[in-house]
Amino acid sequence: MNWLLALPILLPLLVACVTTMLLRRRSAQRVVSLVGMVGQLAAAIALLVTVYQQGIVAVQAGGYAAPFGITLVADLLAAIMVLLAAMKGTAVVIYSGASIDREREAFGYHPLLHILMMGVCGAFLTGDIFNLYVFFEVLLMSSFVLLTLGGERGQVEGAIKYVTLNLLSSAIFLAGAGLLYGVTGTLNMADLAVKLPAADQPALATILSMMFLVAFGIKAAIFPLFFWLPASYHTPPAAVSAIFAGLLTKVGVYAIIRVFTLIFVHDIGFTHNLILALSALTMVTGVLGAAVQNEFRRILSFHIVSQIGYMIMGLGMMATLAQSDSEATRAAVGLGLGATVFYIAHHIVVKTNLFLISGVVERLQGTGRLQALGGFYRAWPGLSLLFLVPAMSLAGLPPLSGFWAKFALVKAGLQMEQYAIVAVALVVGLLTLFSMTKIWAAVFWSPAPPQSPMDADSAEYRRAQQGVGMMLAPIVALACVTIALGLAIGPIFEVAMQAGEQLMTPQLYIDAVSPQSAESHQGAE
Amino acid sequence: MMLLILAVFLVAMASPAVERLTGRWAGIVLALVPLSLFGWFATQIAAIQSGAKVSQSLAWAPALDVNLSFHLDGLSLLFALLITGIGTLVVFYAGTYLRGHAFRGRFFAWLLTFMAAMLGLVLADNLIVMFLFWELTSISSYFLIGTDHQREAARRAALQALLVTGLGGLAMLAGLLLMGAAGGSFEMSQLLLSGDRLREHALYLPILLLILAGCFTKSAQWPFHFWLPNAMEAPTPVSAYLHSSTMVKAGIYLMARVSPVMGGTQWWFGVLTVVGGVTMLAGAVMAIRQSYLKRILAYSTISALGVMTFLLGIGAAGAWSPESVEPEMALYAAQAFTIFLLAHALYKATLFLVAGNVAAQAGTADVGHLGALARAMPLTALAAVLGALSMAGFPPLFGFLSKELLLEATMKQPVLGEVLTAAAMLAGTLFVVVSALIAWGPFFGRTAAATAQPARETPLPMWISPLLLGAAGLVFGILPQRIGEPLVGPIVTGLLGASEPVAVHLVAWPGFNFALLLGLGAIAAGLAIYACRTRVLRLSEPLARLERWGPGSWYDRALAGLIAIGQMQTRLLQSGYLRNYLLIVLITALGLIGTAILRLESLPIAWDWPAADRLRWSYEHLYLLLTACLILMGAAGAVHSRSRIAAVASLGAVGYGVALIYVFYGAPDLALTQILVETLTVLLFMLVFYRLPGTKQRSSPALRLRDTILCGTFGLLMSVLVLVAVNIQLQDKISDFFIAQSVGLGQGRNIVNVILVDFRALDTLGEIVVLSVAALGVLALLKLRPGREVSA
Amino acid sequence: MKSIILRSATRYLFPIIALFSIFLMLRGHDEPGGGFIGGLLGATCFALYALAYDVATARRMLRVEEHQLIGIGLLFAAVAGALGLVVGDPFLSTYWTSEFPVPALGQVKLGTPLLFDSGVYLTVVGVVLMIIFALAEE
Amino acid sequence: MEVVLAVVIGSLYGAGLYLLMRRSLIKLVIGLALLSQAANLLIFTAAGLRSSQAPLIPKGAAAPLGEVADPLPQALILTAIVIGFGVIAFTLALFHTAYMRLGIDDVDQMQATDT
Repeated sequence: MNWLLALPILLPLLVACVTTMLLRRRSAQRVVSLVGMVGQLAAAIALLVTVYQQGIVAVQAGGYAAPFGITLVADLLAAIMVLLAAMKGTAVVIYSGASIDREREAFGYHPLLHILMMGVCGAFLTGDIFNLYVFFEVLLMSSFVLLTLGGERGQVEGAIKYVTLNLLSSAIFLAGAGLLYGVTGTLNMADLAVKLPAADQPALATILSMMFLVAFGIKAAIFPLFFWLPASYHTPPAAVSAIFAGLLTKVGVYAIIRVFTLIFVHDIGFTHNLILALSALTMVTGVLGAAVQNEFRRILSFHIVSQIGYMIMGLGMMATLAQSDSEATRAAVGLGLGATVFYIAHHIVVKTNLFLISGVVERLQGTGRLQALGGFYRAWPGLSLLFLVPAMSLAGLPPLSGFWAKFALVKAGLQMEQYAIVAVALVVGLLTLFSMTKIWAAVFWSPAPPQSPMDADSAEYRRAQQGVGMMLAPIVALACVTIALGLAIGPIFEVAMQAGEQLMTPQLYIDAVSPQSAESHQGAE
Repeated sequence: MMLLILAVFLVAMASPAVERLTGRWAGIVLALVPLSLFGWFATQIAAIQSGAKVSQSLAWAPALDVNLSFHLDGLSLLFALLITGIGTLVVFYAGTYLRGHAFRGRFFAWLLTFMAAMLGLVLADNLIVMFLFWELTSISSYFLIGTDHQREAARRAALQALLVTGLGGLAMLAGLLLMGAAGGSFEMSQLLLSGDRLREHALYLPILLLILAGCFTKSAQWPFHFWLPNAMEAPTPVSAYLHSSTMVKAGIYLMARVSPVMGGTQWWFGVLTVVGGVTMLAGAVMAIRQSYLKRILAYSTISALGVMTFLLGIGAAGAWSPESVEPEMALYAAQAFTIFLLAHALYKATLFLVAGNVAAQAGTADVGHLGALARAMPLTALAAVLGALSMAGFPPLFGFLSKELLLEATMKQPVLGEVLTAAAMLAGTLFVVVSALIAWGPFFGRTAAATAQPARETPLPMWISPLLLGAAGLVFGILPQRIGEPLVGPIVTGLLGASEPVAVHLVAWPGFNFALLLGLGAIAAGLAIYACRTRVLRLSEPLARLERWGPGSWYDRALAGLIAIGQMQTRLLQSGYLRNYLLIVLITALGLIGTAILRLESLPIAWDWPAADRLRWSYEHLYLLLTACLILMGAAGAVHSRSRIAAVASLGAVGYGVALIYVFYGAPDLALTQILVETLTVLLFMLVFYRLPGTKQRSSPALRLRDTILCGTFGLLMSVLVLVAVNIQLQDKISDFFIAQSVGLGQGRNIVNVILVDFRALDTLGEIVVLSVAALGVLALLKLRPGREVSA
Repeated sequence: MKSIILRSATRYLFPIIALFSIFLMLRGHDEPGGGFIGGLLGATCFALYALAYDVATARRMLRVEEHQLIGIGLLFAAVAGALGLVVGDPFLSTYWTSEFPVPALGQVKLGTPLLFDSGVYLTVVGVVLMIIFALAEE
Repeated sequence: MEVVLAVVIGSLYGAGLYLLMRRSLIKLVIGLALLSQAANLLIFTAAGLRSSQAPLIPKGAAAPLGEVADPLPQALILTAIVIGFGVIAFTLALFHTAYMRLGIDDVDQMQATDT
């Protein structure tokens, strides 16, 4: 048990140390990096299987009892996220084998990738609010460096906005954690869930929840706080923006879900309705932004923002518990949260795939601007089909995973009579379809522009072509995962529903973390 | 049934390979698949007629009430036969029509995917599975319309079709979900048994309107019809198959499927009859105004779909005035609907394929330039005549029977009977004009202008398909009883929701009655209008202007509006100014925390500045006050300083002041670290600032004032929060454990270091990782320049 | 900056500061000090060399590449944490040897946190030197 | 005395944010430094200043004599200071490269990646 929870954090650190030593030898670095990532994937699968069988698993780092030492907890949501992170990491490592240039690898591309993985897995598994801050800083710092690795103009400019806004968010997060410790005197999240209501300061608790909402909102890029994302995500190489797209914002979303289902559940009427409103605004602004861009990866960046609106929509719909706490509402909220978990899984796979494909298109055509692209349907039928799978899944076309995710959210929303948000979700789904077909029409269907290197068998085009084989392997794998998620929806959604149930009843989390505080809690009931 | 659909999907995926292998014979090889399906469904006719239940079910996602359940009954059988029958001929026809086309393999792939999806749609019993196939038909129609995607017009038409049907589809998804929840089950078979439960439900009207939105967009009813004429950009086999006989009828199918449970109310009668009627007339009028063959057929298809919706509507007239209804009025409407559906599918597919032949051979599809093709293309001309006669409703053909029943159904209407009959008459007349335009003009009319190249008869597969369909129309017309009746009976029973099978007797020659007279009158009027059609075109000029402001333009305006809003919003929010981003983040933070504070009834702040002996108190804390002043001056210096050195110096002052505070409140480790870190930071600042320019005052005073106010309030907010937190202190802090166990468990006397290295070692581990990444980052930033040769 | 006084001063100051920084690190568990403070101080003495002479000589004094130093430091910390896992205890659990007399210092006991702290020390030295040398070479 | 510290924290936060919104890179990074100082001071004060006795245990004793300052926030702040140092060092290098690469110091002119 101890191994399972420590490995996702320790393994990337060890691989990072080794690859830092091997900075000079490129091929050795790649082998170690790939082996490390595959090991991470195996560990993540083992963790998910154990958590699925035995329920929430908790280990105290250093062997000190629950609220005092740092606890590592894996409930189904965290285990699923770790698995998705590992899967993405493997895909990106294979992809970057062919697409990352020599200089970047000489300056620590692989160690940074693994430290980012350590930060992300640490954030998913930690059960301590300050430790979450530290792991956030780990993944933020490695994302700063990965973003600026290579030092091109666009990267540096995008990085300035990215760094400033994220550091502001860290300062607010630190202040929030400090105040939380000041009021409750504990840092362990499970203990907080017990002590914060005990302090019976609902108004102060709401203020703190707002601070955390702002801090995590900037990291998760929700409505008024997402400006850094479209400004910086399209500047680094495709492999880097692929790993960013699938992970960084999802850690923010995970943090919001964790905090607003475990700690700040006292004033659901206000906080969660606010989240619902923000989710609607995020969806709309994101997709409107995407509809007007005309560069491949900028459209995808704006889509990340819009899709995050869907993810926190499920959480926001918990607000209906404030009005009617009937059995039907609880079942619908459970379905909503299950749908959110499934949506996150679906989106990570699809979004990474789309960014990887944009990388291949850019490598073959030299640019990402839609006007200068075209003719891929004729020249590269395989790539067109590979693009279709994630694009149509993102747009919500059945029977792919995107449809089921939106369908479950809409079904839960209708059961809870949240008609406004359901209407917004459906319309935004259509606008997503519009911008996806915009890419399809411009990149694949429209005829190749005259001067494009596409058909000319120039040496440069042939050189670009030979690396593409290795880049297509992860794309095919991720496309298969999307199709598998879509077709085998039955059992997979069962797991998501179980994760939703665990989020619905925080008591499960608290009992798993500190068994003896469970008795005290029962005693206090 | 499930296996059949799966088989067609697999063949669809394999068809690019099959097409490359079989080359010329691809059309025939691939046509075998729908043919075998047609055969299987034909064997089911007897079973269905005897009322046997054919259904399969497989659990797929129980948590979402979704299971793969399929059910075959009269209505779905007729549709299945249509899909596979016409499908066989279309695939056979397309084999030669598209010979030499670059993407013929992918065309077959999407065509067969569409066929499988359409089959799935009509056979599905679970509402969600039906919606799944519904969306698949939309996406496959997108790819089929965009077959020759090099043309901008084809891409735009494909997108328009996808968005309009997509919007309707999403509305319908919400409607289906509500219906499933209201009706208690997501299986259509159970829903049909729930009787009046849906009709009386509170949400009946929203459910009805949402589902009808889906049906009307798919079946191109009046406000949403504009995508169908544009969809004619697709190659002719697609138009013949999708946009005339199968896909556009999906909406009609769903309305027919749902009518026993949702139909029969005043809303149902009103909406369907009005929309159906308007579509019927508008489509017919616009059809005669067109000059291209395929667009004429497209508008006449819209009009035909209007007729079917109209028939479904008037079937529910009983609800309007229950007392004066004659029992067999609903029966007549259901019969008319079924016969019209079958007849229209046959003759419209024929005429589309004929149009394809004409366009292929004569090089142009403009009716004005075509003439006297009969001699060159006798067989196509024969098929054209058969199709046109059936459309116009001449006696021996099946179309005649459907027009008869249509007129009888409208005459028997208790309410507004005369108006409805007049509308049906007008539509019939315009149908005659259209059939004359298509069959008489191009084939038998005088040669208006020289055609591009000498037309000669199309190869075998291209004339055999329309001929077969035309002949089927003739055979059904002559012997409706033996062939039509086993199919029509089960459907009519289903439509009326009757428990025991309804006897249906169709006769080729219903004898002289008022309906026959009306029919002949319509034919005569139609031929008259055709004769003087140039004058009629001038008369209907104002209508054309109306068309320009019609729904087609609403779609373009909506799209342009969407883009405009998007641009405005992006310019406003994603402005590129970092300070605007920070401003918005700050305002959001203030807004959120502010609203939370307003909900705070009492602000628990203890004001511990003793009023009595302030002087003694301040003496005691003299050092603290001095350090506080030092920090405040440092902060002010950093804000207002002109030179970089002064700014860095004031930053240093703040750092050392904070170190002093740590010293005052018993934190030696902290103070040491703070001093060392502060020294290093100032050193780094000096190294970097050496090269950056001086700080010029850039922003306007008004801007600076606004920023000061906002930041001031945020600072005030933070101070208030600190004071509130200080006053609400729970007693048992976890640090008591660390103080007690530091020597015992941690074996160290410096509690802070024991916590750092032992109790919370994970924090420190993360911390040194951050440090090493920062170092790597600095190295990469300073050493790695694009283009500069790296001395690695 | 290349004044003789500074150069000779650094040559004598270097061993004293280095010794003091290691002393600070070792006593960290019982008295104010610890890995960070020791590391920062350790880095300043090499920085002094970079200031007095030039970065090349400072690197030669260091005798090992900075990024190697960071790698080793991280490895020490990770290994100190992972020891617990090998034995089956949770991650980052600590173990102490019993007290044993050492001629000059009296009773001394070694433990995994000490290894962890030395890992921190090495990493901090490596980090600060990498930053200062990179900026100084600019 | 919490009031005095609260005022200091408030003014540091205000100054930090004000500097963050200025247009020159230098003021931006000084603002970030001030923000991290303010956050550290906030944790220190919010935890309650019970006593000014350093959290050390005298030689041979099992527990500290009398009331001791809260060691946990001190450990947290130590971590936060070191992380802050790493981040500020990186930001400095970033702004240095930005100035070298883009040649402009004014943040308002950096809009290429947005519009």
